[in-house]
Order: sequence, then structure tokens, then C-alpha cells
Amino acid sequence: MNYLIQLTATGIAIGAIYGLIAMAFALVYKSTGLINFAQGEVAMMVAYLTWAFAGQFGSGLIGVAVFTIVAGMVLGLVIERLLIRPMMGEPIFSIVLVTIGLAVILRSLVLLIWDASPHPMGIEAASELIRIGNLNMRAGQVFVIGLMGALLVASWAFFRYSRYGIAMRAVADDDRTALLMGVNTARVQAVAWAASSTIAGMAGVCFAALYDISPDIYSIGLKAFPAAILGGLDAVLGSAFGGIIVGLIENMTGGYMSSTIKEISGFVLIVGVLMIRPSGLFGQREIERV
Amino acid sequence: MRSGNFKQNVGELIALTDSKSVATWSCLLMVALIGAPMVLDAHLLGLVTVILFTLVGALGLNILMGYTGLVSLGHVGFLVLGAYGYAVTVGIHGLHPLLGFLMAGIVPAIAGVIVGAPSLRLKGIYLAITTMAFAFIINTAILEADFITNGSSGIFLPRPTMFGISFKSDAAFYWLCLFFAVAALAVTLNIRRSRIGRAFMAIRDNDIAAQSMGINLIAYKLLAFVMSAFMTGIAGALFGVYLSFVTVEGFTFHLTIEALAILVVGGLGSALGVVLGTILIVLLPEITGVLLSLTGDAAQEVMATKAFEVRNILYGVIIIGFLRFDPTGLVGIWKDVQRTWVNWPLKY
Amino acid sequence: MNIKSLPTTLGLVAGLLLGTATGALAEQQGITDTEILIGEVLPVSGPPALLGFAHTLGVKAAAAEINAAGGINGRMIRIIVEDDGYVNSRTVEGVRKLLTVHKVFALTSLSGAAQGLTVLPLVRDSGIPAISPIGIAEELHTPLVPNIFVVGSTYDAASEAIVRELSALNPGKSWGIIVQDDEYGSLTHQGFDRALADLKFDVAYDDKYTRGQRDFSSEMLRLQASGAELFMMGGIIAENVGMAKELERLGYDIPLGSSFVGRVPAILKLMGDAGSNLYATDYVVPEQSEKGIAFLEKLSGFLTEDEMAATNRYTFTGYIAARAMFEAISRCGAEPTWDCTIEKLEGLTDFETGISSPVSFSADDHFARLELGLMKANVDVLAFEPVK
Amino acid sequence: MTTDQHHSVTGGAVKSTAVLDDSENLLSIRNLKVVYNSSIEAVRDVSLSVSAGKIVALLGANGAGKSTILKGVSGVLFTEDGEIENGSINFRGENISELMPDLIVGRGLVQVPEGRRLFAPLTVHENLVMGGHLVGSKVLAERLEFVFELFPRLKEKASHISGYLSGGEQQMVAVGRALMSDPKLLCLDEPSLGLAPQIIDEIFKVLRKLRDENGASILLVEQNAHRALEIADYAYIMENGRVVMDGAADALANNRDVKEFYLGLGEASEGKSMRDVKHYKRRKRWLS
Repeated sequence: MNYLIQLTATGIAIGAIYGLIAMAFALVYKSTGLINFAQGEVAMMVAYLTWAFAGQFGSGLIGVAVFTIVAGMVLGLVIERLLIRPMMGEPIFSIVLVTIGLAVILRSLVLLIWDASPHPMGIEAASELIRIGNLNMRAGQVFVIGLMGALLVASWAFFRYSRYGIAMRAVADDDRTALLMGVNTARVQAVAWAASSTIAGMAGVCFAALYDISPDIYSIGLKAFPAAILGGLDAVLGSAFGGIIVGLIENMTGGYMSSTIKEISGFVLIVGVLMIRPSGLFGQREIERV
Repeated sequence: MRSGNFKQNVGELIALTDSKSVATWSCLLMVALIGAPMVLDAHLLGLVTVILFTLVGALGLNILMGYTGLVSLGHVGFLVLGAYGYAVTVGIHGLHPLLGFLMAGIVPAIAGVIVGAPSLRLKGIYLAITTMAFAFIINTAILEADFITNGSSGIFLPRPTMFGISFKSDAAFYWLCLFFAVAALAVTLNIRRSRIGRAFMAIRDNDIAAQSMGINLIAYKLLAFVMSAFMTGIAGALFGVYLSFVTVEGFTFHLTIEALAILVVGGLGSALGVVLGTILIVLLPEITGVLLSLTGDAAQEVMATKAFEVRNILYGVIIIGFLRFDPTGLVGIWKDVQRTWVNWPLKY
Repeated sequence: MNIKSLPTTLGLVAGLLLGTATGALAEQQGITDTEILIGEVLPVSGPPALLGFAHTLGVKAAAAEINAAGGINGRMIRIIVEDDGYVNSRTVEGVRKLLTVHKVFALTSLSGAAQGLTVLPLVRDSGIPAISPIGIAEELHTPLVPNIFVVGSTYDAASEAIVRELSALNPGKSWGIIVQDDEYGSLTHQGFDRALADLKFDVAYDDKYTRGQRDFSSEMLRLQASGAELFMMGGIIAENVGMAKELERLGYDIPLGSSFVGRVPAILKLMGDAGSNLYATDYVVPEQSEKGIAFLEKLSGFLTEDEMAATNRYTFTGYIAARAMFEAISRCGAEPTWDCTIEKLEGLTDFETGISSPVSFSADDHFARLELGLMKANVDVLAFEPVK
Repeated sequence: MTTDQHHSVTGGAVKSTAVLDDSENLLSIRNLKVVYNSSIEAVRDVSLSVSAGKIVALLGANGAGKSTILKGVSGVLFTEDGEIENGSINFRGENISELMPDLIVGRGLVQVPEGRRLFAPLTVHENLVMGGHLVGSKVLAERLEFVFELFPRLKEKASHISGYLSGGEQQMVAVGRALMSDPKLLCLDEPSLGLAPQIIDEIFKVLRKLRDENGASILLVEQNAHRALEIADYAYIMENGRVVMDGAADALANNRDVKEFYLGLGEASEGKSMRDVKHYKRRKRWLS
């Protein structure tokens, strides 16, 4: 029983990181209809920037948190302004390819500026052990679960009740008509990119704090793909849940089957799910009436 | 000189070329390519060989993405299956290389049916991700099935001997790749002007409309996957033979991105574009090397240890640059140049 | 050019420009009156640069040492490094370039094991003397390849050694093992299995993970649940760190065995206290041994401070390989040729470098197996120290 | 034929400037020329105006350029590679032809797009909130009340997903959504398209009510000339990107040519001879 609880707890912790990145995927998809293939790379870049910041100015938690948010927002805005907005009106596929190009650039940039070796993130607080019942958790693991929970509630309320949130959903559905309603769609999309990069950045920093910083952090983006798809690309909340599900399934297959299956379990899962529900578990089906 | 581009019947429209000069130049190029090993040094010959077998794979992807408009991010999966199809047949069981090449096409083609099946239900990004998932699953499957594939140990591949000809030398292997590249190009060009090709392009432009015109969506989408996978598989086998050693590690996800870059840079859906794109992308490292050697010492210092990174950044920049400033790719530029050449000094 | 391998080279020659080919036959490539050109293909970019770059430093130091003493019979050594980023196709390109564009005289590295296998036919057919201290795959030395020499130890031997040593220190204890899903992992497991067949201990946990995996929570939990008392970590760097830290979280403090592959200071820095029970075997001396300290002292004379910070065990292995190669070339006297160099390498017996057991090759064995020694991590100084 | 002339039903050819006087008009478009993809001319030299408190109908067949004018007015031409090459659009004395759409909405000019274009996954309530995107929350609540009063059915369905509503209900949401920002000028693009006659009645009744009771100004683009002329005060008829006729709605409704070409009420409906056809062609030419 304890074994199962342990598996569940750590599965939720890693799932929360996937979930955050999946939320980031969904945010961009929802407001622009795009998949940002550089999402994992954005997370990595923010983590590296934060690492460099912590190296310079110390690893005070508040300082690191503020910097992460600022770095994420700035990175998101820069990407949107330099790469995405000029592509407005081009086919979706072309813009998706632009993000693939961005992914390649960000990966190499990290190696160019820093180096290829793993380094400790330097946030000691994250690796402190916390005892809950009879299981040990790292403080960072508990934090990331809490962070995802908080962002989950916040974004639910945002999209449900805030007028800006509703406007974002409207832009996602039909940006031209949103324009006619007086929405500055470019600004909405910029905000979505900023928010997405910030959330991804938080996930990147948490991951780096738990598992060290190294140039292959971007691969959490690959793990979050199945999560986002599973939840439904257009469902921000669904994606977060998708992350938890993928984390849990990974840990269950790892804990009861084998480790090699664990690493692809997410992909196997989505292939199965997509065959049955082509828009994911929580995704909106195309409304055929209109 | 022609004063314009007029087609008077369908035959002219679908002809491979209506221009004598294009035909002449193609023949000259062919002769030059056949004679290349006599002139090029080993390094350059190696590069041209890489271009040739990369071209086979890129043309394969082009059938799926360029012609039929189905996005695949898992083409490296077909590539690795092709390499293993050949390696298991020839490298492990010692069967005839011809059978190996056949398997290199058939195995991925079968996988193509399996991967293609979701394309009937999924569209766009969802399909792209399913294909990507496939690439990851294939890798694990090959590693796990070590009783067939030698697992992680990899398979040694000697250069083949077929019909009494040994392809051991670089020149001979080059000619083998040239043969496959020309064959792939011929197939691609001819698909384009056949009923199948027109069906593919109809699906690309509007699959619902295509269906209403009597095109069997299921059959043609699967056919596109099968043909694409077959060609990509052949490229995988050639790649494996070139490396002389096949492991899963040799086929990274990066290859998929490289293939996408080729199509984007060259110009999606155009065979000429794929050729130009392949040449540019394969030669990119050499080009950057030359360019950076022209710069100062400081840059060369960076190049000494960070050459790969600089190159990759350039890679990304080129992809984005083409998408942003010239979505028609190199083939578009080529056509512009041609037009300017013919019409100069008039605009059009 | 090597006369014996001429028939096999004919294919290559056909691919060469005729003039260049005859030119190459006339005089030995890579050698001038003042210079000997040595080539290496290695990952000096990307994550594996950690080992590749450290290796180049060892070779650089060895060359600097020789050059400072007047070079090899008056010729200075110049080294050309081709970066392959650990990608097989780029290794092929790199070796091709070294052979035909730079026209080097000898190769002091063939990159990693899988990369070495990939370029094996190319290097073999060219006839160039090559020594491989990093990629130690069986096919590189058995059956004998006339011009390729291998120095060091195999992964399976290292794994077998550590399992034996740790079993001897902890008699009767049960083992757990996890390996990477690649060639390195399967060799590690082979070594483990050989020790198992001999010592017949209990194996409580046995698993395989996917390359690049970072989160080992479920695996380490299974290890703990299995009750294994000794653990063979078959990862390289980030993976071993992940496992050790996970075990620390679970509060499961057992002796951890690892191969020499990831035995670099970076790993200890990353592990922190979690690495306090980490053991390894290696065929080069640990940094914290007498010989190790002396060697690093010597290196600092040839390398900059930044470079010294990047040194690790691969600097040691690179140095050993380079010294052996240079020794063989110098024994050829004024007009070294490929044939002569290969012959002199084969004649190398008990060649001392001071940082490993002596290097010996023979005409029918091109693999110098160096003795493996047990060492333990010292997390306070971020280095390994001998165990005895 | 000079392009700056219109054929007024009332008195042959008159100078268009006589009809347009910017100071009195809410919206006045002068000599507008719109080009798509820098090559296709969709609208040329169109001048028209809407005065406060009136319903002005813009009639014409498919492809006449009516929607293009609305898009130009709303500032969304750029999304379709369209461009205003010439002319001006004055709204309440300000040239708005260079403004971004959100700013135009902010000035009080709102469009109900063709085909309704609801935000299908959003609820009716959320769609309405979107309409009031630029107004303060207090005004928003008032306007919501107003729209629900206008279309009581929407109140019942406020929490329904708008994509699943019937066509008529969707049109109500679309009109209600546009009214949310309390516009000075409401533009409707083919509100009758694809709707059952009684639904059209209902919608048009609301439009009339808006004008009569709330003093609303409306620019109504319609193919259904018959219906439009019923409620409009003034109308323009477009053909091939140009305004070919304009006049008071009732006068137009009684014009012989308008009757025949736009209202389908040709007197010689039976047994058309070759002569009729020739006559038709001649008049058709004259009209364009």
C-alpha cells in the first residue's frame, strides 16, 4: 500500500511539471490555434536564465520566483513579437514550422552561451526533504504540485469569469470576429504567449531545481505533448489534468511493469485515446452546426 | 525563346517538361553526375552521396506532406524501419541485398498503413503528433525486439554486392545512391502527373471536396503513407549502408526536423524544390564553415568548440527566414531568377 | 600507402582523384619535414563534450610535453579535432575529412563505441594507424583489425570488476541493477552477469531505462521495495545523479557501484551528499591518489586554468593513448610510415605513463587491457580516492 | 459614363455631392476604392452616407461589393489582404479609414458580420459579454439588460453554448452582441441570410424598433432587397463594385427597373420575346 502511495505521490509530482507545460501548450493553442513546438525549449531557456540569475544575485526564493516570471513573460513577448506576429495570415502549418525552427535555435543558444554539462540549480530549498505521513518528499515536489493546483484554479476562474479570459477564448474561436467586437487580438495573443512562456518557465525552473539543469531539459516538452493532447489541446484545465494522468501512468508502468515502457507510455496512451476521441479527453469537439 | 507559357491540351500540361533546354540540361547534369566520382575527391564525393540518399528520403516525405498535405513528424520512424528492414535481412540473415532493399521498403510501408490509419480520423496537428508518437514507439520496439534486431547492439552492414557488382568502393556506392535518387525522382515526378498524384493534391487542397468528387479518401491517404514510407525506408537502408552500422541511436529525432527543413527551404510540394532544399541543408555545415573561416579570429575561436551550435542556430534561422520571407522556398527563388532572365529588362 | 592493404584500398582509390591518389602513394601523408599531423574525431559539442573535450586536453598536454622536449625526432606535433557531437553520421564525415582533406598521419580517437564501430570499415580500409581509448567495442579489436589499437578496459569488464569488488567488501548481500537501453547498458549487464555466474549472489532488482530519462522515482522505489543491498547504477551522468538523489529522498542508503564512464567531478558536484556512498572502478588512477595528484600537477604546466577546470578521467585516457601513439611514431625514427608505426605499436610492451598500469600491445592482440582499480567518491573534495 | 454620378430615381443623373453632406451625416463614405491582393478591384468610387436615426440599406447582388464596404468601414480589410486605395470614410467627423478595428468599435461603429459568426464554443452570455468588450462593467450590466429585453428568448438561453442554437436564435445573439457596446451606428451584413421568413420578420421588427424607439442608426447590407426596402429610409444599389442607384426607400421600391431586377416583380413575366431580352440587356447596361 505504501508502495502505491509512494508511486502516486511522485507520479503526481512529475505529472504536475508535465501538466504545467501542457497548460502552456494549451494556452497558446487556445488563443492562436498553434502548437508551440518550442515549449520545452522555452521552459529550458527560462530555467537557464534563472540559473544564471541565481548565480549572479543569489538564490533567494522570492528573487528567483520574480525573475522566473519576468524572464518567462519577456521571452514570450519577444517570441510573439519577432516570430509569430509577422507570420499572421500565413498557414498554421508554416507558423508551427517556425516554432520548430525556434526550438532548434533555443537549444543551440543554450549550448552556445552556457555549456553542455549538467549543473546543480543552486536552489537548496527545493531539495529539502519533507516528511508527509510515512513518505519523504522533496520540498520542490510538494511545491510544484501546489503550484499547479493554484494555477489550475486561477486559470479556471480566469477563463470562466474574467472578461479578458472570455476574450481569449473568443479570439481562439474566431479572431476576425473578435476584431469586429473591438478586441485587440494581437494584444490578446501576446498576452497568451507571455502567460504560456511564464508557466512553462516555472515548470522548467521547478524541474531544474529537482533534477539539475542541463541542456536536455527541453525533453520535458516532449513528455508534455501527450499530456496536452490527452487533455485536449484547447482545454487549458484538461491539459493540466492530462499532465497528472501521464505522470501517474508513467509511474505505474514504471512501478509495476518496466522502465522502458514507462518512457513511451504517454505516447502509447495518446495514440489509443486519439483513435477513440480525436480531440482528447477534455477537448472541445468541433461544433458542427455552425 | 518562348514568349510565354501556353498549354493547349492536358498532355502538354502533365508532360514532365515541354522545354527542350530543360531536357538537355537534365541530360547533361545526369552525365556529370555519373562522371562525378572521376573528378571529386573522397570528401566531396561523400557529401554528394549523402545528398543523394537524403534526397530519396526527402522525396518520400514530400509525397506525404507536399503532395497530400498530411503532416508527419515521425518520418524518422520510417527511416529507422527501412534501415533495420535492410540490416536484419542482409546484416543478420545474410540474404540477398536486393531482398534487403525490398524489405527496407516493405517494412516501413506496412508501418505506414498502421500509422496512416489515424489520418482518416485525425487532422493537422493531432495527426502530426500521432506520427511523432509513432517514431518514439518504434525506437523502443526495436530495442525491445532484440531477438530480431540485435537490440541495442546494432547491426553491422557490409556494402552490398549485387549482380556481380561490388558496391564496396565509395564510387560504386555513390552510383548505387545515384540510381535510387534518380529512380525516386522519376517516381515523384510521374506521380505528380498521374491520376494518383492528382488525387493526392485534391486531398491536400480540400479533402471533403475531393471525396465528393469520388476520390476514395481512405485508400488514397493510406496510399500516400505507404508510398512515402516505402521511399523513406529505402533512404534509411542507404543511410544504414553508408554508416555501415545500424543502431537506433543513429536515427535521432533531429533527422525529422532536418527533413522538414529540406521541404520548407526547398519549397513544399515541388520535386525541384526538394532537390534544391536537400543540397542546401546537407551542405549547410560546409557553407557555414567556409563563411565563418572568412570572419575574424574571435569567431573562429568560437567555432573551434561551438561549431555545431552555431551551425544549428543558422539552421533554425534559415528555416524561419524562408517561412517568413519566401514561403515558396528555393524553388520560388529559382523561378523568379528564371523569369527575370527570360524577360529582362521587362518586368513580365 | 600500406602495401598489404592495397587491394582493399583499391576501392577507395577509385573514389579519389587520380592525381591525388598517386601523390599520396608517393609519400606518407600527414608528415612534413617539420610537422606531424594527428587527427581526432570526438564530441566537443553537445552534452557528450564533457568527455570529448577532456580527452582533447589530454592529447594536447601529451603533444605539448613532446613538443617542449623537441618534438618527435625534430617534428612538431599538430592536432586536428573533428567534432562529431556523438552522432554516427557525423563521425563518418569527420573521419573522411581527416583522411582525405586534412590528410593526417594517425588518429588518436575514434569517438565513442557506437561511433567507432560506424567508422571501423572506413578506418580499416584506409590503413591509417589509429588508437581508440574511449570507444572500446569488441569489434574494434576482435577479430584483429590490422591498424586499430584499443587501450583501456571494456564496459563489461569494468562492470564485472565493480560487482566483484563490492561483493567482496559486502559478502552475501543482494544486488540491484539498472542499465541504459543501449550498447553500453547491455555490456554493463553482461559484466554483471559474469560476476553473478561466478559469485551466485541474489539479484533483487533488474531493470532497463530509456536513454535520456531524468525521473527515476518509480525505479528507485522498486529497488527499495525489492530490498537490494547493493546497487549497480548503469547510467552515465545525469541518470546516475537522478538515481542517487532519488535514493537519498527515499532514505535508502546502500553502496552504489558505477562504471568509469561517468566518473567525472561534475557527477559528484551534482550528487552532493547523495554521492557519499558511490564507488567506481577505473583503469586510470583516481585524482586523489599520489600519482593522480602528480599528473594533474604536470598537466597544469601545459594547460590554461580554464582547461584544467575541464579535465577529468578522459584527460587521463587521452594522454595515455596519445603518449603510446607518439612513442610508436618516434621509434620509427626519421622517416615514420604507417606500416612502421603499426609495427612499433605492436611492439610496445610495458609502456609506462604513470597514470595507469603499463600499456602493452602485441602483433596478435591490439587491445591493451589496463588494470581496474576500485575507488570511492569523496564528496568534500569532489574527487575519487583509492579504496584499499 | 462618369463615375461620380448616381442615377437617382427621383431625377436622373445628379451630382453625388448633392446627396452627401458630411456635417449632417453620421457616416459618410467618399470615393472609396478597395483593392484585394493589390490587384483585384472590389469597390470603386463609392460614395454613400448614413444620417442619424435612419436605416440605410445597401442593396445588390452577390459580389457587388457590399460586404467589402462594410469590411472597410470596420477596418478588417487587412485580414483578407484588402486595402483602401483611395477615398475616405468619415464617421462622426473623423476619418476612420486608417484605424484598427478595435478603435473603430471604440468610436461606436459595430458590425454584425455575415453568417453571424458567433463564438460557437462560448455561451450566449459570454458572446454578449464579448460584444461589450470595450465598455465598463456597469454599462455592460445595463446593456445586457437591454438586450435581454429586446430578445427575451436569449435570457432563457443565456447559459447555452451558442453554437448549438438555432439559426434564428444565433442571429439574435449576433445582433444582441453588437448592441452590447451601445453603438452609434449598427452595421448588419445580410442578417436575413439563411433564415426562415418569420425569423426574418422578427429580426427586422427589432431593427425597426431600434430606430423608432431608440433612435438607432443602421446600415443594412442585404441581398433581400424586398425586405430591406420595407424598413429602410434610404437605399443604395450596388453593382460590380459601384453604386448605380440611390434614393429614398419607397421611391426605389416603386422604380420599374428596381422592381424588375432586384425585387423580381417584372411586369412582363409571361412570354418573353427576343425583343424583351434585348431591351433587358440594354437597360441592364445602362444600369451598370
